[in-house]
Amino acid sequence: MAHSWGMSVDLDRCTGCEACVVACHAENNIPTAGPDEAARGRAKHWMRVERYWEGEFPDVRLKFRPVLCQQCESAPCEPVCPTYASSHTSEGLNAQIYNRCIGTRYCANACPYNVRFFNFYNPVWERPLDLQLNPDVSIREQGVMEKCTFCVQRINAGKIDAKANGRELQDGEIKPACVQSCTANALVFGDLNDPDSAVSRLSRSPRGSKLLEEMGTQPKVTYLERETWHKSEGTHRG
Amino acid sequence: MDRRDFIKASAAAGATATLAGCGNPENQLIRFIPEEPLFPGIATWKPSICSLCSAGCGVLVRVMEGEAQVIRNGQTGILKMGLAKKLEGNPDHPISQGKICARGQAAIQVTYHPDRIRQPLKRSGDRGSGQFQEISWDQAMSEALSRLNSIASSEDRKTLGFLTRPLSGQREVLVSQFLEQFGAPSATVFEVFGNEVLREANRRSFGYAQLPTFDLARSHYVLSFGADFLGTWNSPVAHSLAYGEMRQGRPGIRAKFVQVEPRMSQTGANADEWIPVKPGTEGILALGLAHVILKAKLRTPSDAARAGELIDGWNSGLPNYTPEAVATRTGLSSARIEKLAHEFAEHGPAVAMIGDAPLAHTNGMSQALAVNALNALVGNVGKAGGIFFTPRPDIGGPPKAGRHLRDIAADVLVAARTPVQVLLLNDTNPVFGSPPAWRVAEALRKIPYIISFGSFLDETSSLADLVLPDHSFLESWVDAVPESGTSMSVASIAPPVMRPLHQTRSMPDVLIEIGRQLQRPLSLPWKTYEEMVKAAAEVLPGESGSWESIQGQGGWWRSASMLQPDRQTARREAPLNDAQFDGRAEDYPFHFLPYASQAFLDGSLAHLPWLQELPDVVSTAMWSSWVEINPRTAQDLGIVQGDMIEITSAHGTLQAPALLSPGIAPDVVGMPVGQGHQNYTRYASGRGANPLSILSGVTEPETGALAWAATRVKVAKMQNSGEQRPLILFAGGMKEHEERHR
Amino acid sequence: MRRSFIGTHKWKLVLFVAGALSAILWTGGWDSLTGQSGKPHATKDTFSPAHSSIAQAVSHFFGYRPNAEQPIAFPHDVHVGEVQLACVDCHISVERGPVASLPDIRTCWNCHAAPLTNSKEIDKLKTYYDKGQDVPWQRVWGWVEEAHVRFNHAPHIREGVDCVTCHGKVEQMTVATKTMEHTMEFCVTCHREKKASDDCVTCHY
Amino acid sequence: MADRLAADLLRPVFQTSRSYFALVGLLAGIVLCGIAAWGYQVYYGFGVTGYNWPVYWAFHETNFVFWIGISHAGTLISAILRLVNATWRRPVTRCAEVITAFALMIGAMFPLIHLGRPWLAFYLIPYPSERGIWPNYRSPLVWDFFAINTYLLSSLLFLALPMIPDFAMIRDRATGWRQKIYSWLCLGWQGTPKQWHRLESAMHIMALAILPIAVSVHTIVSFDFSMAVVPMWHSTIFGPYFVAGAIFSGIAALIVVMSILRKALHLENYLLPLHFENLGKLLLLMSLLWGYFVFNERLTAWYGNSPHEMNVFWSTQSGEYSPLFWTMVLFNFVIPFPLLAIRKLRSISTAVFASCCVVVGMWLERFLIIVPSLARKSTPYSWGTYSPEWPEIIIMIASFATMALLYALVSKLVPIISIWELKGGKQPGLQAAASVHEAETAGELL
Repeated sequence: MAHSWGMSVDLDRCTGCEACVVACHAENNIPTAGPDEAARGRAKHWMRVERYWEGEFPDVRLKFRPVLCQQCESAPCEPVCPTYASSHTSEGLNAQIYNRCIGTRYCANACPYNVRFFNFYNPVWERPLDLQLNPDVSIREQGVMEKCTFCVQRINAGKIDAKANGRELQDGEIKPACVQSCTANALVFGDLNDPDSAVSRLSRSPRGSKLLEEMGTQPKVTYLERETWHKSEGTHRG
Repeated sequence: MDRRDFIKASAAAGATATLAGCGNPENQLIRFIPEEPLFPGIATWKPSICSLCSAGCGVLVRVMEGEAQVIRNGQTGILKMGLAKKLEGNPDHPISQGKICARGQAAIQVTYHPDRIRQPLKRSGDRGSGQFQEISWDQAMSEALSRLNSIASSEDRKTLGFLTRPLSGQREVLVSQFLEQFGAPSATVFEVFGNEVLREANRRSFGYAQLPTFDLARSHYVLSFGADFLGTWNSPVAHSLAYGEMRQGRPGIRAKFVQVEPRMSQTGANADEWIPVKPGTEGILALGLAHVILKAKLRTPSDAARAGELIDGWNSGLPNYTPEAVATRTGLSSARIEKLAHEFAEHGPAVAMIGDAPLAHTNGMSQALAVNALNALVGNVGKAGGIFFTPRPDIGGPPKAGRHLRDIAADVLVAARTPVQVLLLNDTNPVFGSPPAWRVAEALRKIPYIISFGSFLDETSSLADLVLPDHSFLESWVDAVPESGTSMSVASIAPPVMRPLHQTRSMPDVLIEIGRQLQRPLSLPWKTYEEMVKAAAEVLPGESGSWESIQGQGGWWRSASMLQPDRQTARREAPLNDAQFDGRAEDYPFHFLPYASQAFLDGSLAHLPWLQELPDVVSTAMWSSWVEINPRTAQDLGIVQGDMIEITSAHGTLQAPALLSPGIAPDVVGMPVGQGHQNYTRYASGRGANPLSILSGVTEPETGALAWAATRVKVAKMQNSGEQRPLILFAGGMKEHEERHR
Repeated sequence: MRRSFIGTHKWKLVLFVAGALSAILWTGGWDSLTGQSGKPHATKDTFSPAHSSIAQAVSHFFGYRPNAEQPIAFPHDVHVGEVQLACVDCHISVERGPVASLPDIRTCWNCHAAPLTNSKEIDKLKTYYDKGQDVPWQRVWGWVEEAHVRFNHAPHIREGVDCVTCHGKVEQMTVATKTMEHTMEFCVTCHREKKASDDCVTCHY
Repeated sequence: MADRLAADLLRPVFQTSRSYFALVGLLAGIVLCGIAAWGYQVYYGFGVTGYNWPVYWAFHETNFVFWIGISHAGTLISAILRLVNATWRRPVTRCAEVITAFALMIGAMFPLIHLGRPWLAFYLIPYPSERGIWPNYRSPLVWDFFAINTYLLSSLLFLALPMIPDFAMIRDRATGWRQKIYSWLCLGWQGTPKQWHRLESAMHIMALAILPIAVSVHTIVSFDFSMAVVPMWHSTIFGPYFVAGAIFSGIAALIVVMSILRKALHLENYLLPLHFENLGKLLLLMSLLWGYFVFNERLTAWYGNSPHEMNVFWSTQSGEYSPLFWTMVLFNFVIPFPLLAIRKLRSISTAVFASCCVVVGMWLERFLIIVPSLARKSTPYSWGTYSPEWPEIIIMIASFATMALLYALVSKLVPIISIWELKGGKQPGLQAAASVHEAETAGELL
């Protein structure tokens, strides 16, 4: 049975430590824009931790929300691409095919989550920083759109490995860099077509909701809302 | 074996793949014969230990074959070698349990940093001119030896100084033995955000001079006084793991987490209840809670045992800490104090922790003792869901504390012939990190000869006369004995994961080498640091000959019995006095709160581009420093987001852009430490401002730790905005649902 | 009169256009024009996948890579044909990972330490070895960066795809040469025949 | 009479002043700068422009929509006027149709200019490749590709057909290389009744065919935006809204161009106040229509009060884009309306002034449709802003220069006013036919 890769983000666990952000940079050869370009809105973060303030001092709250490509089942970015550079895979990923991309940036406009990033320049690494580059991920050149891939290189490697050893993929065997690094285990990745997988169970949680669900994009990332503590419920809730 | 097998075997020892494309300049360079067996395209995972902070997280390093430009016997060429590609947590390691923080993820850039010192340097210009010339290791070693031999007489030997970052494991042992045998005073440790106060407080309250470990995963109520334990304090990764479990790990049980601090930290943002109190009154609140608990007879004074006896008026129920009294001093409502106290006592197991700013006041010690007493009162010390102390394997004696940096500097400056003739400097940056009042830079300039082991030229090591660059931790033998973060007894040990990229040598090896080559050689029993670590590992309990397995899994660990606090009675202590602040409130109306930045800690990581471009999770700022200020205060001062403002204390002034943040008290201005380096690689130099540069030299009297939260300042909008330092924010909006526009 | 005006000026105009365009394309003359020194890429001690020249960009656009010129005329026919070595004996990681790997000089030296035959190619090998250097083999196969192909040898071999299928009859070659073009059609046809996935991300990521 | 007419209108074709060369040289220089700026953008990457995350569309796309809009000047107007057989149209039609052709060519350049990798633009063309991949026909950009090409082709035909008799006229007057060229251009036009009949019917068919094409093109351009779920883009009104705006800006452009030609080529006797007044009335109508659409769009958005849309709405009404927005309202409605509505104020100069305002205002309108929506999308964390850098500014200036340049060049090739039409329907043709017949009979006599 085909896989359908999905993720759940437990906002009650997330501490906003941003390990996922740096892990993503390390895994996916995301170049550093530098101060000047960052100031001009060219910093790239496939994974970002959004923060939103609520209320005013002293009754103020701060909410964190890790946002990455939601790998929508009906993705606004896909139909608008004139060259199929942004297309749906048989395993439900929103693939971004760099070599097919001509840089209309239409997909980024259509994406309500603003998780697509454009290569304004050819990326640069000051030697010997380039020795860290991950050979399993290609380097995106100028004029190409890029975004979170759910670490497709790890998915492919995992499948190849499982097949080589003649076994089925285990739940939790494949971990994108962000999930692997998440210090509070807030991120869980897995196969939504497997009803018993951890991610499937979490996605069915009553706390679960999708980002901008009303837009009908059918994201495959589920956000589990942060809970509030009630004295009444004490330490033992039903 | 027949010829085919022979070929297979040997070919395995030398596979390569040409990753270089056409027209690539490397193709012109000569290629060296690889020095290790390699399988291109196939990743191997090797254990190591993250050395960016003292938490000592075990990591796994993804190593793959790659082509590096190296120098071999004076010739530049391309060498195929195993290169570290990514760091991940070591799943077997008791502290990291497969995770590492953002800083740990970026630690790999230390090794590949373009501005790393690639071979020994000798000062060619004046002190601080930053002019050095590259020299060979032989030359460098003879330089160092001649200097050390020149102070060989028994009297002079006392004039060898050793200034270092906090060391752990065998490095600590080696340094102290080296100095002891040389006849020099023991090493001086400098760290901006040190925890000496808490260690000392824990020694008095519980008998252990080490940081506490918190069993958050099993706790039902967590009350934190200022400790940014999820971000930068103590052992963040271990805390985060436990925090996740505390929130959602137990079906039907979700602990409450309350954070007490005047400026909302990353940790505070996660609290169910965030309580801003006046700076320096956290301990008073703690005793206020204790008062309510005792008054309501939820516990008896004796429950707190020794920790309680240390507190003045404890057995008489802390009469001076009635909710009303505490309310006026902390700025909270007495009702809220009552409620908090009852929750804390009734929803056990509950744990209170104190860290960061509350310890960095003049009354830091008594504040820590107060929180310790509160913990003891609810009886969570050494219990599940409470606090306990990590048992440490006995390899290497307890560290001997050296003299205080401030005192050394003072002596150097007054004495005609300085008491420090030669200073060994190991990877610490007091010129950046110490308050101007200590006059450290001035003193260092007066020291005749400074040898630095640093990998980068920073404000301090650029004053050195000789630089003997250290390996990065990925290139050297690493070991650590974590102080906290786990209930197990841990000795992390790991071999190098890759060959050195540059002409560097690991500091311990250099020390051993020097020790052997001195005119009066030291009797250090090892030829290399590897031997020393191995020897230490031998004495670890457990099946002997496990050296391979130790190297394989990255260390030694076994579950040990929790350390119980010793219950012998202690002498009474002075009452909890109010925090003293530098600068009169009339002249300097604001409390100045520097804090360890999530990306750079004390600034030692400001040279890593990934961390520079990491949007601070609260402010979303990249590549910049900022001053957090309450919107109402800003309005009164006519300041809007991004304005350059001037922060002035009695000891100096700095300029930085303003960041309006609802999460900070109106009478407090906060500023992250880390930026403002004059000279620290291309990525950090001349960027932003350094809050430490305007701090007063006030210290916590009993430990001499820097009271970095005890400075008052005034704030003014800059009229002639001279040097504009842009505030680079990643985020646009502040709130998810903007209020209706006019 | 008017016509002569055109006659004398139109070529200047044409030359001006041509000159301006070539200036844009070939030179870094922008830096002087715009005063912005140090353009974002191609500064000396940085790594960037950018092309080193327009010419290279153009050749890559057409998927052209210059044929490899090997420092030593390695005779595959002898080693595979006569000595009966298997490909994997030297290209050791082909069965285990993505890259087939080129052998380094230590592999050669296992046999050639002893002078098996006397040829000047083997002498070249010896000189490299004596200088403590590796042989700078050049890569024959592979795709241009812009193709963004992440090919993995191992699974293909496990599926019983013979080396010859993609690399031609190496045992009849001396120095390995590109005998077929690895176009997308080439790959996709086989994938479809073998019912292998033809998702784009199977190879492009 | 006919001779004076021909002489006046053909003067520009045969006489060229030095100042003309100066003008062409200047314009060509500006165009080159534009090409250079684009080359710079291609060579160093889009980073040299002001584009950023999340505002990935800005100036180039604005110019694209703007020029496609301008292109609705000619064809549509002249087609309508032809069909209703409004006689006053005759001096106007050609310069209108010329605008269409050139505006389209310029507009069609911008989709290429705005690409991150323009050298791969051929992926948009459906051709069988070994990859077995075709363009994505679900993408509005591909619809654009076809729509614009169709429109360009048809309006070029529509422009070229009525030129044939005039080419022939020039052929008859010209000598040397010009004669060769024009005798080729006029496709052997003899002015036989048959040819006249074919030309007329062809023009009639084209006029009918081009109307739906013109409407569809700008509707499809509007789809580039309305198809995407972006606040204030995703609107059903965009189709007609864009078409109306297009005709609006088109007429304005036409008036401006006519006034320039009138002065430059001394056509005071042909482009009469009447024409400006009639076109002015049309402009007034469109101005009202445009105002109506804007009112509709804004009101529904505001009344609907969807939080996502309100963020964009307020950023234009009272936020950082409000100055531009109110300037647009001023230029597109507040100024043109009285100038064109009040009879006392009507004059050539006022009509021209109003038109200039409208051209600027309509450009702003395109910008305000595109940029604020992208800068204020659904997650406030990712809000941004945009300000142009010099490359896109220069490219924009160059696009206007291109228009002027092409116009200057074409005015050398053909009379910018259709002579035979001005002579009034078929008479000249009949005369021609008659003369031919006489010649034949004469031949028999000899």
